[in-house]
Order: sequence, then structure tokens, then C-alpha cells
Amino acid sequence: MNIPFPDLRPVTPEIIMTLSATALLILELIFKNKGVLAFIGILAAAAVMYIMPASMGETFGGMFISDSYSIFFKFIFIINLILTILISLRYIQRQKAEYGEYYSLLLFATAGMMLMASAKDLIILYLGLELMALSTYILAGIKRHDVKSNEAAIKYFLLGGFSSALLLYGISLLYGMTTTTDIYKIAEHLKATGVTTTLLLSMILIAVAFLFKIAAAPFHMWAPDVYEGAPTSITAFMSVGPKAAGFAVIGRVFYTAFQNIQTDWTTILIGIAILTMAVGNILAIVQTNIKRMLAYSSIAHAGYILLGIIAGTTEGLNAMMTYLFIYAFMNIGAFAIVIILDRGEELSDYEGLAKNRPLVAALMLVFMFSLTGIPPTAGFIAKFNLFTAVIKAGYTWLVIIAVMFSAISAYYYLRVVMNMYMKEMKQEAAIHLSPSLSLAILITVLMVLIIGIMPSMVIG
Amino acid sequence: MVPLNWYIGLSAVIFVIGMVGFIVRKNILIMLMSIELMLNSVNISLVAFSHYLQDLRGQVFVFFIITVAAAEAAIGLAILVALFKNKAAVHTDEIMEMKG
Amino acid sequence: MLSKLFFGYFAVIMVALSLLVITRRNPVHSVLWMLVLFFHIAGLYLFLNAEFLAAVQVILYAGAILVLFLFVIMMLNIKVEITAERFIGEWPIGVALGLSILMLIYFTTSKLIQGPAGQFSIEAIKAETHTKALGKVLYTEYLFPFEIASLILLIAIVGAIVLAKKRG
Amino acid sequence: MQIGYPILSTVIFLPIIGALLIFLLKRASEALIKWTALFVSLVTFILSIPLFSSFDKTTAKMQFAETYEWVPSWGIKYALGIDGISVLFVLLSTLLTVLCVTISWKTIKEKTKEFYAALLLIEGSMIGVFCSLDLFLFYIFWEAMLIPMFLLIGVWGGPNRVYAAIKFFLYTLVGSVLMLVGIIVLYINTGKSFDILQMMSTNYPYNLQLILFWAFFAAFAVKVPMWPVHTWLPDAHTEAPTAGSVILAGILIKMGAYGFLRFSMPLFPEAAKAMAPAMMILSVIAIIYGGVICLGQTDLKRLIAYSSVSHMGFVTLGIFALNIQGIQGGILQMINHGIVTGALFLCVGIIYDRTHTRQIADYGGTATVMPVYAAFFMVFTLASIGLPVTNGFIGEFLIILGGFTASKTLGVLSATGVIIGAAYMLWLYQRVFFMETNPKIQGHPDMDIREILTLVPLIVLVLWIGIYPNTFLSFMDASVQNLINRVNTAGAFQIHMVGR
Amino acid sequence: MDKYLLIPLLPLIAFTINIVFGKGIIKEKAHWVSILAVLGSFVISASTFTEVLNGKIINYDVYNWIVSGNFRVTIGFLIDQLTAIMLIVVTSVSLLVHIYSVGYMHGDKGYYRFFAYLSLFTFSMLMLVMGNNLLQLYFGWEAVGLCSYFLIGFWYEKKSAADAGKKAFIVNRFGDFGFGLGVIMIFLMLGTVHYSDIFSKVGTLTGQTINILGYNVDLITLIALLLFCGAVGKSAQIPLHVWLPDAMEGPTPVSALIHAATMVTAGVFMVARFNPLFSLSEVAMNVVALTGAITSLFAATIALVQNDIKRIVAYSTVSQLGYMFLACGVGAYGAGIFHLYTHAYFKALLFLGAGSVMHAMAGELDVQKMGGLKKHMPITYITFLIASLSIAGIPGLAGFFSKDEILWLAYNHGMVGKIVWAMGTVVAALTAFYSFRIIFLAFHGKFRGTHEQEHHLHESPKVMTIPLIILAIGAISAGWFGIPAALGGSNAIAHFFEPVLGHPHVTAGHEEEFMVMGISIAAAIGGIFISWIFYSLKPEMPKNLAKKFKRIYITLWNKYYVDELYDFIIVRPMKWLANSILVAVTDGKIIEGIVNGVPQAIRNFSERLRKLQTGQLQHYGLGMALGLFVILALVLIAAGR
Repeated sequence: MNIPFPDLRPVTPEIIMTLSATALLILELIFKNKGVLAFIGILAAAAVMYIMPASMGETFGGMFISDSYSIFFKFIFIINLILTILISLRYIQRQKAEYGEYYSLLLFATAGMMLMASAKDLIILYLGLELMALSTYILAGIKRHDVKSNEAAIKYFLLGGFSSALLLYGISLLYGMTTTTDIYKIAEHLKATGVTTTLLLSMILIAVAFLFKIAAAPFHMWAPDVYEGAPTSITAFMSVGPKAAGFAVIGRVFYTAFQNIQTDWTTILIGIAILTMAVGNILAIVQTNIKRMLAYSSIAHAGYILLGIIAGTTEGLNAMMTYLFIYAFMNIGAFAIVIILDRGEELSDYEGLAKNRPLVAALMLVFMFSLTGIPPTAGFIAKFNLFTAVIKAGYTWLVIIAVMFSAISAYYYLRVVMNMYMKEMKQEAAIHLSPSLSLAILITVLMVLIIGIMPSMVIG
Repeated sequence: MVPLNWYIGLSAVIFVIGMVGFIVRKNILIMLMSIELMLNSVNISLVAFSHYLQDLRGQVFVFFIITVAAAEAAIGLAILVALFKNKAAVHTDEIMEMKG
Repeated sequence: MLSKLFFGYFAVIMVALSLLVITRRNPVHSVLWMLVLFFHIAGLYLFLNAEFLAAVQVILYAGAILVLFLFVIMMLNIKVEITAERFIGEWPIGVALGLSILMLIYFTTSKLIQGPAGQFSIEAIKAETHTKALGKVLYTEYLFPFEIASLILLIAIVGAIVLAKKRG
Repeated sequence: MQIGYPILSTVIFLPIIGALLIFLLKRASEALIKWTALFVSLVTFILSIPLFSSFDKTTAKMQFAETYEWVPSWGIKYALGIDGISVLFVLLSTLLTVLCVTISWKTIKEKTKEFYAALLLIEGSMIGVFCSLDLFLFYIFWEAMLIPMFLLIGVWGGPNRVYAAIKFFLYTLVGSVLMLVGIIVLYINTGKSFDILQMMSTNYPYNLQLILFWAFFAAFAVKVPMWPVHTWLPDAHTEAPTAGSVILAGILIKMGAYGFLRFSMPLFPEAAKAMAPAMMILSVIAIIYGGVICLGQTDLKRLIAYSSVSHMGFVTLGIFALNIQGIQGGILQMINHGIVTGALFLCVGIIYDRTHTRQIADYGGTATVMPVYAAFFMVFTLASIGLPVTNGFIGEFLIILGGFTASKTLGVLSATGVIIGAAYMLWLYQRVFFMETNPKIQGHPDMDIREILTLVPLIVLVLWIGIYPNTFLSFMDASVQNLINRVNTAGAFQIHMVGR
Repeated sequence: MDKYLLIPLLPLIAFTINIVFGKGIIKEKAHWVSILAVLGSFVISASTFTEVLNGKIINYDVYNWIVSGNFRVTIGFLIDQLTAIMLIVVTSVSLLVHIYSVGYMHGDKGYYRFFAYLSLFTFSMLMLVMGNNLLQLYFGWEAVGLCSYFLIGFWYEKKSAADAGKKAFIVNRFGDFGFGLGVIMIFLMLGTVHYSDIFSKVGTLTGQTINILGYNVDLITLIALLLFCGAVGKSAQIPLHVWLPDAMEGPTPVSALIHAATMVTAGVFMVARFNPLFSLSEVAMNVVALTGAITSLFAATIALVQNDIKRIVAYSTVSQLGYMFLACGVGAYGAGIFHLYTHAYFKALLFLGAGSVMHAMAGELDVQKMGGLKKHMPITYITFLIASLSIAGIPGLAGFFSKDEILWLAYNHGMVGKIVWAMGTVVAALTAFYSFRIIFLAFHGKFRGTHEQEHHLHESPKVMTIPLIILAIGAISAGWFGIPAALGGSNAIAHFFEPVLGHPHVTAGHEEEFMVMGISIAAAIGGIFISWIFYSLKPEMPKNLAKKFKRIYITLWNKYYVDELYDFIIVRPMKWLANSILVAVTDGKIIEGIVNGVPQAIRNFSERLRKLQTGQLQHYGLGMALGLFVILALVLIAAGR
């Protein structure tokens, strides 16, 4: 039996990513200055980004596909990676967690996400997911001297393992029904056999696992604890990357493999989306820790983004992707501000910030309003685009619920602004500014404003 | 010949036992083992399917699952050790600092 | 008939072992029961003509993973464990929920429609031996996931080092 | 007449650029910041004058129009233009901003830079709201204005400012997001276009109109504010700094009523017609309710704030009377209310700077201590109660006439608002200015020349509109007639743009 | 610039100059500006009057005031016989009051302000009478009300003054409410608010009805009554009379000018102006007549027992205004205006005389504390006496002719006319009584005040007494233009008014006219006689009577408790509504309850929901399992499989 050597072009980005990650492991021994490693990491990411558009195609016997859908997601992952590295540089030093493996693991995790986005076979999907998940478990616990970090890692790990067990059970049933793990072939087969209860069970099991990754209620409960405990840079990374990856696979698997039970999963997702928006927004209101608040906010945003999937149209998917793209900037931007402050994890740390650090406060203000979805910020464009697609798909009532929740969300985002601008300062807020962090903030704030004012940049 | 359903039933029972173990036990190690139980139940069903469908894919998948399970166990135990160094705790009661 | 009896034995024992695993107070006992369980699973694999997997199960699971567990358990203080509460307060809910889910799974999977039969009939595998057939597929068709799996193992190593190694 | 510059873009973006400029200035150079703000607002005002002088009153078309592609793939255009309904609001905005700058000259001592920047940002976005001919652009301005306004109330406001600011923000946001849904639905039904003019010439099915009417109503009613969604207003007005109150009362709450005129009626004419009685009933409730509740107020600003509820009730009553007197009266009354209530808040600000109390009980006999101030306040009080020769009379009379034409009962009820209005305003005036001089206000200086100059333009307007309202009414004739035709005959609405 | 425009404009200019420069530059010279302006207006008015006398009617528009759709209103002037006489009354009384004020207001710190307000008032009153449309009338109507508000509350430091000003304004608003609706109704029905158009079209409305709360109401009656509402407020008729007595808180010249001679008569003027409309409605006419008669009687009875000299005169004014409405109500518009015209002089004189007394008494108003002023201030006494005789209706004086004309025409006006005639005659007696009560109490007898006051007593300066004398001449002679034919006169004034106001139908002959005249003369003399007995001959008698009819006395003393009634049914319920219901309940509890309650509920819910996030891993797992179970169960149920 002679198998031809597989076409490597479509996987080049992943290859570069993994090679760089591996190389970083070795280079770590050589370079004492970890900034160099970060720089290499960014270079690698940039290289991947440069190569990506050329990597269209299928390979490995159709297990891997590089199409515009996956490429867009990979862009998000790379942006997420670059921004995370930029905000990490000085921060992990401060947190005494500056290991060379840190960057390597970030790259591995990103590679995992990229595999998820490109997976055409459930096996690849599972392995990519585990690659991403295992790396992030470690990253969450990388402040190993910190109990909170340990706690976060343990919780994330155990629940992650639990959810992937559910995923596997679902996949195994799906396999039993179709004798294949190829997503497209599954779709073909299922079209022929029709809907069975087993199929519904397997779909639900798989959905639960993915919903866990995007932190949708009621599978969200890990998120606040993990976001709070993990190093802030990793929280930023997790709140965008795995979420986007989760949406990428939901989009692909549900739209192809489970096409014939679309009504069923749409119904499920509608319920989940409403619950997620409710839980995220309502619970965020009473938080006193900003990371925790942003965790609930990211849960809420997952709820909105789910609407894009529910729409069931190409426009819906596009809107979902645009939303994630914009969300990456505004969310990481917000976390970058949390990082820039010496003490920035509690909401009370922000009291009187506008007086002390007017620029930092102004930037935070922009991110908060963007997350709320107030024009002229990118957050508005994201929401607008999404809601338009969903309404066009006929779910106006769902959008009304969503906008009401987003009005509620203004309350907790405003609390940050209120603390910064309208409360008396308790103590001078020290900031840790580094060129890389400034660059990250600059990029994010510019993107938030530019997309807000000239949306044609992203939706052309 | 044993019907396929029997295997699936067995797999389901073990899966659920693992799940219940995960939910009710406070010991992190046992929880980890419960996850392994669940994975094994999946393996059983995959091998059974593989056998009955006359297709090797299931077994290949099992192979990967075992690999990942190993990696997972390693990482999980490493995290546990890191936690244990800071705080002699293997119970979930003791890692409830973050909540609400 | 014999095969059914055989399966019956395995099934009963495996379920019992699983229950033991999750209910023992002492984690060492759990690990040991699990070891027995894994041997039984390996036996079941043999029964399903998956010799290679049976071997892997014994070597990897029983030999490596469980030993790892034991190592870690040895590091920890077992005495605390003996006195501590085993189950969470809401365990009846958990059990009830488990039973309900089991019922639903049974209800849904009982009407499973099998997929189409593949090319690897028992005879075909026997002709080639199981290990060889699996190896061929693994290194050709499943080369890509195989590589990814290797990365996962790499990460496991890195993770273990990062998290557990003593450093300055 | 030709004007050598894109006038609408200029008056929108000049203040915004000015705000950015102020951001770049050094915090310490307060004088420079103030002068920059004054200069920018004055130049904006001067540049907006051609809107008044070159406006073609004979046509209902959109004038001074500008159109550029903005987001072509979504069909979004950067389209500006004004007609007889909007032109006066632009002028009012540019004027009031200048006055807000001068009145804040000495009062704002903290975060001066941010204050003036916020003020100018508000100005730019307010004008944007009145000029937008693209629904998307409109919504951007509509919402964008919330941010600086929120800060204005919350940072420089009174003791309870945070509560007021958040209440204001959330209240308006809840309304606006529903409008957003409406806008999207409209967008989809128009065939991927946000072009207001195109929408105005489209006839939507009645059921859709009805739903959209209520969606837009949610946003506009909160802004106006109509009863019973008015309770943000007393808090926001009371706690905001003087300039904030002036902007809020003077222009911001007009945007709701403007929205009814610009969107609800021409876009959903049949629904507007069907819903008009309900709107009128709400308006009359607001008139009487707002008036009576003023009798129970002990806080100067709060009283004026509630009087706004009553006055805006007149505005919406006139608008939904759907006849020419009602609508013209409504628009004129919006201008009037902007001038008069703005002026009253300026006046309250002037005395608050001296006494630092807003409690009516802390005043008394002010006329003895500050006679000039008392005289100015009297003029605005009279305008507020709608005495002839002041602008208030013209507006209220036309509205009652229009309202009476539409519904006798409601017309009669609304007229009782005039009695109540006289009662609470004169009672207020008496308690503050007459009787024995309260020791707390003894010895305060009368208005200085800066303060007098701030108020004089408003007095001039009060009398001008009162004596010769035709200057202003004639601006609206064509546009209002066109609007009425649209509502009454759904479909005859034709509107185009005329280049500058 | 034409001269008619100058009539109102001159006072306006004076006002502007005084209010802007008064404080700084003009100060004590403020009266020059105002007096010159009013003098100018008076001169032009006089020349205009002669033009009108020669048959010229002036009617033209100055500019378009409000144009909105078909609603078109101008600022314009209509000067006909009615307006011309009003012009004379307004400018002449105003001029005299201006001059008088120079003395009266001397040294007041608001001197310039006072003259500014007087000028503004003159302007407004002139606009009111000169307007050629309803809206301009309304404008003047409100503007005079405003000036009245300013001037009543001129001494604003006094709470009672500030209260009185506010009360006057608000009570008037109630009347204006109806008036405004009347204006709107006229516009809706006739499409115009210009007098000439209204009068030419008003006939088309006869017989039309309008449905109000299920009743069909005659349209003309409705409009007339709505307009009459305004008159009731402005001219202080029942039930809106309560503001006028309180208005005496203002400086006395103001009372003379505004609350006796000019502004309060605006209502009469308006009803007379709209005689073509009123005459079309029997019901409206009767309402006007009865309102006038009842008010007249009502106010006169109150005046009997009051002690405040200005209040007595004020109630007398209310009473006399009632007389004028009585006249209008029986169709005797000319007589009404005639009475308005004579009343302007003698009532202004009474007020100014009272002011002179106050001047001497250092602000004392209680007639019980006066007495014997005759010898200290002879000119005041004589002029006051003339005015009192005139108002009492002693033949030969102005009041006699106009009052007699009214009573005679009322007598001729059927059943209603007879009733109001009887009431009018009673009022005539009462008027004579209380007028002379002042004379006897204040000017005769012994001085009953303090020593300081007695020491201070003096005649007023010339600048005050000369206007008194001039007015006294008016009070004597103003009626001579209207000597009825029965007494050999030509009744020139009635003929003068005929083109505008028409002339009522007289059925009875001269004999009856003499009888009516005789009865009223007897009533007047009887009133004076009883007054003499009570207050000069047997001073203890009134007190005994008061004790005997205590309940009646107290009721009258308390003005029939009308103020209290209003306080009880309007003022207090409104405040209660505002404070206890709207502020406390609807806004405070219900709306704010929802507005703040929803977020609070969300927060509470959030706090509770937060408890679910225990931090215990098992619970998270449990949550996931539960989620899985619920979804699975629901889907299976929904799928029905």
C-alpha cells in the first residue's frame, strides 16, 4: 500500500506555529532575556499570518481543510496571540512566572485552536481541542506559587476533562451511527438515515462540550473562577481564543454534520443563548472583582454571539465572526488596562482613576463603552451587524431580549466608569507601563475606534 | 454473538458511574479517576462499534484517547502537585477561595 | 450463548468495580480496584478482537497512568483523607441525576441504527493480524492526528515540568 | 444662495475637533482651555448663521445637503441635510453651547479640560442628530451623545450625581436599544438602505408600521420625556451642572420630539395617525401631572425640571394633533422651551454659584439683594407661563389651538395646564424673590457683565419670538405642510435633496 | 409712523427707558419720562376722539403677528366710538394718577420701577382697547394682568402683597382659561379672530349646536359664556371676585388706576365689544345680567361691615362692575359703558382720596381709627364727598345719570330685567350707605387714632390734591353728556355709541322713567340717612345690630367665606394632590418604584443567583449534568420520540 506524501501547503501555518513553539522550548535554554522569546513568538505569529491567505486547500485525506472560514478564525487566534504576548511581557515578570515555556505554550494553544478551526475530521477536532485545552490548563496554573492560580487550573482542568469526556461519548455514538468521523461524510450519511433519538443524544453531548468551551450557561460555571484565578494575561487569552475556537467548531460541526436536525439544535441554542445572556449580565452586576466581572461579561457576550449561530444563515455566521474579531480587541484592551495598573483587580481600585491617571481612565472608558455597545465604538458595530443578521433570519423577538440584556449590561460597565470618574480617589494608582503594553493598548484602542467610525474596514 | 446494544449499555452504565463519581466525590484524585472511567467507557463503546462496523477508525480513535488520557493525567497530577505544595489540599472543599 | 455468559460476567464485574472505584474512602484502594477494572477492560477488548488495544490498555493505562496516580497519592497525606468527608452533601441529587441520565441514554441508544459496515471485517483483520492492520492505518491515514498526539504528549511533559519542577 | 463651505459638516465636526484640541492642551493652562472652548463654540455659532440667512423657506426639500458613501456594503451613507423642522434646532444648539461655555467660566474649577471637551463633544453630536439623513448615522450620534452627557452629569454634578447619571444613561439606553431593533427591521424592509428620504417615500404595511412606531416610541418617549417615563429627568436636571441642565433641557430632550417629527410620522404615517389619540392622552397627562407635581417641589432645579415635563407635554400634544397649528406650535414650543428653560437653568446656576443651595426655602427677598437678576428671572418666568409678548404664549396658544382642533376634550384639559403653570411659577418666584430677605442670600453681588451678556441673547429671543414669531414660523411652513400631507394621505410625500 | 401707533408706543418707550436706565441714570426723575409719554398719548387720543366724533372709524393692520396655516393674526388697531371713549378714559385717568403718584410715591426706593410699571400698564391697556382682533385683546388682557401683578406686589417684601399679586394673577388665569377657549372656538367656527370678520359672520352660527358630554349646547351661547368667563375674572365678578379686595395691597394710585378705572373694566369693554355676539344668545345675556346683579348685591353687602377704607372702596368697585354687567346683560351696552366712564372718575377719585387719607395717617387704613379728618384735610374731604355723592347717585352728579340709565333700561327688559332692576335699586341704597359710612367715620366725629398720627395729620401736597380736584370735576360733570330725554337732555352719549353698541328697546314711557328715577333717588338718600343715623347720630347702634345679627355680621365680615371655600376646594386639594399623591405615591412609589425596583430586583436576584456559584467543583459538575439532563429531556419530550 502506497500512500502519497500529503500536501503540506494547507497546514503550513500550523507547522510554523508548532515548530516555533518547539523552537522556543529549546531557545529558552539559550536566552536569559525572555523578551527575545516573546519577540520570536510574535515573529512566528506574524509569519503565520503572512502565510495564511496562501494556504487554501484540503490535505491529509480530507481531514484538514483550510478555507476562508477557518482562515478568518485563525486571524482572530493570531491577533489574540500577538496581543497576549504584548501584554504579557512585563506582566509575567511581575507575577514571577516568567518561564520560557509560557510563550511556547501560548503558541501551542494557538496551534490547537487553528487545528480546531480547520478540522474536518472529528479526531482532528478532538486532538486540536485537547492541544489547546491542555496548554491553557497549564497556562492558567502557571503562577504555581499562587493558590488562586492553582485553584483556577484545577477547576479548569477537571471540568475541562469532564466536558471532553462528554464530547467523546457523543462522538462515539455518532461514529456508531455512521461508521465515519469525517464531518462532511457524517452529514451525507445522516441525510440518508434521517433523525433518530441517538443522533439527538450525540448532538446534545457534543453541543454541551462546545458550549462548555465558549462558557455558555449552564456550562459556564468554571469561567468566573478560572478567569479570576488565572494570570490576567492568560485570562485575556482565554476569554478570546478558546471562545472563538469553540464558536469555530460549533459553526462547522452544527452547520454541516447536524444539518438535518437544525431545528432541534437551533431550539436548544435559543434557550441556551437566552440563559447565557441572562446569567452573564445579571451575575456581572454584583461582582466586585473586575476580572470576575469581565468573566461574566464574556459569558454574556457568548450569549450574543450564539445568536449568530442561531440565525442559521451565512450572514449570521459572518456576523458572529465579525463580532469575535471585534470582541478580541475590546476585551483584550480592557484586560490590558487591568494589567497596566499595579493594583487593578478590584473594582474599588479604580476609584478616582480619572483624576490620577486620566489617560488610562479614558482608555478604559472607551473599552467599557465598546463592550456595552455604544457608538461610535467597535462594540456597537459588532452588535449592530449581529442583530441585523439575526433579525433578517426572523428572530426579532430574540434580538429584543438581547438588546434588553445589553441595556442591563450597561449598568456594570458603567460602574467601572463611575468608579473612575465620579468617585474620590483613595490612593494614587501606580502603573506599570512598558513599550509592548503601550503598543497593545494602542492597537486595541485604535481598532476599537476605527472600526467604530469606519466599519467598512472589517465588513467589506 | 453478543448484541451491540449490550456493549453500549455497559459503556453507558460505566460512563454514568464515572459521571456520578465526578459529581459526588470530593477527592480530586478520585474525580480524576472518574474522568478516566468515563474515558474508558467511551473506549469500550468505540471498540465495540469498531468491531461491529468492521471499521478500524474506532480503534484508532481509542488509541488517541488513551494517549490524551495519559497526557491529561500527567498534567492534572502536575497541577495537583503544584497545589499541594502551596496548600496541602486534595479536597475540593479546600479550593473554594473563588466563588460568587 | 457462551459469549453472552462471558459478557455477562465482564459486565457485572466491571460495573461493580467501577462502583468500588468511586466509592472507596482510601484513594489507594480506588486505584487498585481501577487496576483490576482495567484488566477486565483489556479482556473485553480481546473479546472484541482488539488485541493491540488490549495490550496498550494494560501497558499504558494499568502500567503507566495508574502508577502515576499511585506516586502522587503516596506524596499526599492519606490520613487526612481517611477522616475527611467523602461525598458532597448533595450526593443523592447527583446519584438521581446520574440514574436519570442513564435512563435517557438507555432510552435513546436502544434504538441505535448502526452505520454501514466497513472494509475491515474480522476475517480481513485476522488475515493481516490486528496490530499490523492498525499500524498501517495509523501511520498512513491517521498520520496527521498521530503527530498532533505527539504534540499533546510534549505538552504534557512541558506542563509537568513547568508546574511541578522545583525552580529558583 | 451659495455658501463656500460644507456648512453642516463644519458645524458638526468643528466642535468635535475643538474637543480633541482641548484634550491636547496642558491641564494647567485653564485660561487657554476656556478661551479655546469659547472661541470654538463662537466660531461654530457664527458659521451656523448662514443656515438662518440662506435658508430657502419656500421648499420642503432638504437643504445644505451633503452625501458621501460611508459603508457601501451595508448601504450606509454619510448624508446630512436640514429642512424647516430641523434648522432651528441646529441654531439653538450652537447658540446655547456658547452660553454654556460662558456660564461655566467660573463655576467649573475641577477637570476643566474634560468639561469643555465633553461640552463640545455633546454639541457636535447633538447637531449631528438634527442633521442626519441616514438612520445609521443618526443612531450613532444619538447614542454617542450619551457618553459625554453621562460624564457631564456624573462628574461635575451635584451631591446625588452618580445616581442621576446612571439613571439617565440606563433609562435612555433602554429606550434607544428598542429603537435600534426598529431601525434594523426598517433597514431590512427598506431593502438594505438607511436612507431616510427613501424610507419616507416608502409605504410600509400597516402592521409593520405599528410595531416600528412603538419601537421608535420607546426611544423618543424616554427622551422627551413623556409620562410615565419621565422620572429620570428631575434627577438628571437637578444634579447636572448648570451647563448640563441647560443642554439637557435646552436641546437634548428636544431630540425625542424631533424624532417623532422626523421619523415616527413620515415613516409610519398610518400608525402615527392611529396612535395619535393615545399620544395626545399621554401628553395631556404629562401636562397636568407635571404641573401639579411642581406644586410639591422644594428644590429649585427640580421644580423647573418637572415644569419641563409639563411643557414637553404641550409639545407632544401639538405634534400629535397632526394639524398645522399644532405641529408648528409644537416645534416653536420646543425652541421656546429650549430658550426659556435653558435660561431658567442658567439663572438658577447663577444664584447657585453664590449661595450653593437649591432649596427654595433657603431663598426669599432675592429681588432686594439682586434686582437685575430678579428682572431677568421674571422675564423667563413669564415666558414659561406663556404670557403674551413672550415666546411661550405663541407656542402654547398654537398648540392648544391645534390640540383643540384635534380633540375638544383634550384641548380643554391641556389648557388647564396654563393655569397650573402660572400657579407654580409665580409661587416659586414669590418664594425666591419676594418677601423678607433671607439672611442666607444677604450680601451676594448682583449679576456681573458676563452673566448679563449670557442671558441677554435669550431675552432678545424670548421677545423676538413673542412679538414677531413669523420669522421662525415661516421657516417651518413648507416642511410642516409637507409632513401633514404625508400623514394624511400616506404616499404623497416627496422629498429630495438640494445641494448647498 | 402714524399717530395711532404712537398712542400705545409712547408709554412703552417710557417703560423701556425707565426700566433700563431708571436705576442708574434717571432715578428720581423717572416720573418725567412717564408723565410726558402719557401726556403725549392723551393728546393724541383726544385728537383721535375728535376724529371719531366726526364719524371717522379707523381700522388697519400694523403687521402680521402669527401666521400658521389658516390661522392668521395681525397686530392692528380698530378705533371706533367705543374705543375712542376708552382711550380718553384710560389716558386721562392714567395721566392724573401719574401726577398724583409723584407725590404719593415720593421717596420710595422703587420709584423708577413704579413709573415704569405704570407706563407699561398704560401701554397694555391701550393695546387692549385698541386691538382689532381677539388675540390682540387677549394679549392686552394678559399684559394688564401682568402689570397688575407687578403693581399689587410692588412692596414685595410684604408677604401679603406678594400673595395678593399672585392671587390676582392666578385667579385671572381661571377666567382667561375660558376666554382663551372662547377665542379658539371662534377661530374654529368662523376661521378668524378679527372683529370685523367675526361680526359679519357671527350670524351664520345661529341655531348651531355642539355636543358637550352628551348635551347639545347652543354654539353661540357657549362661545359667549366662554368669553364671559374672561370678563368674570378680569372684572372680578362672582365667583372670581376674590382677588380684587386683596389687590388693595398695592400702592393706592394703582388701585385707583387699575382696580377701579381701567383694567377691571376691561371685561365690560369686552362684553360691549362683542355685543353682536352676546345679543344673539338670550341665555348668555341673562347669565351676564344675573351675574352682574348678584355680584353687585353680594359685594355691596360685604362692603357694609368692612373697616379697611380701601377694601370698602374695592368692594364698592366690585359692586359697581356688577352694575355694568347688569347693564350689558339687559342689552344696555351704551349705559354700561357710560357707567364705566363715569365710574372711572368718581371711583378713581375715591381711591385717590383714600390714598390721600392714608398719606396723612401714615398708612393707617382702618376707618374705625380715623375721624374728624375734615378739618385737617379739607380738599380731600370735599373731593371725597363729591365722589361719594356721585356714587350714591345724587341727582346732578355723574353717577346719577349713568346709574339711572342702567336701572331704567333694565326695568324695560322684561322679566329678568325687572328682577335685576330690583336688585340694582337695593344695591343703590346699600352703596349710598357704605359710601357715607366712610365719610362719617373718617371725616366727621372725633379722631380715634394715636397721638402720633394726630400730630402728623396734614393736607396732601398740591401734586396730589390737584388730580383730586380735576377728578372731582369729572365726577360731577362726566354724566352731563348723558342726560336722559326725560330730564330734557339729549342723551348724547347714547347716540354716540349707537353705531357700535346699538340701542335697547324702550317700551315704557316717561312716567315710569320718573318713577324708577324717584325710587333710586329715594334709595340713595335713604342710604345716606341711615348712615348718618348709624355713624353720626347713634354710634353705638351698629354695634348693637352687629350683636343682634351676629351670624349675618360675621358672615359678611368674613366675606361669605369665599376665600376659605376656595382654599378648601382648590388650594388645599391641589397641594395635597401634589405632595401626598404625585410626589409621594405615583412618582415616588409607583414609577420610581418600578424604575429603581427593577434594577434592585435584578440585583437581589443576582445576589441570590450568586449563591449557586459556590466555588465547589462538584456543584459546577452537577450544574453541567443537570443542564445536560434538562436539555436531553426537553428535546426528547419535544421530539415525542
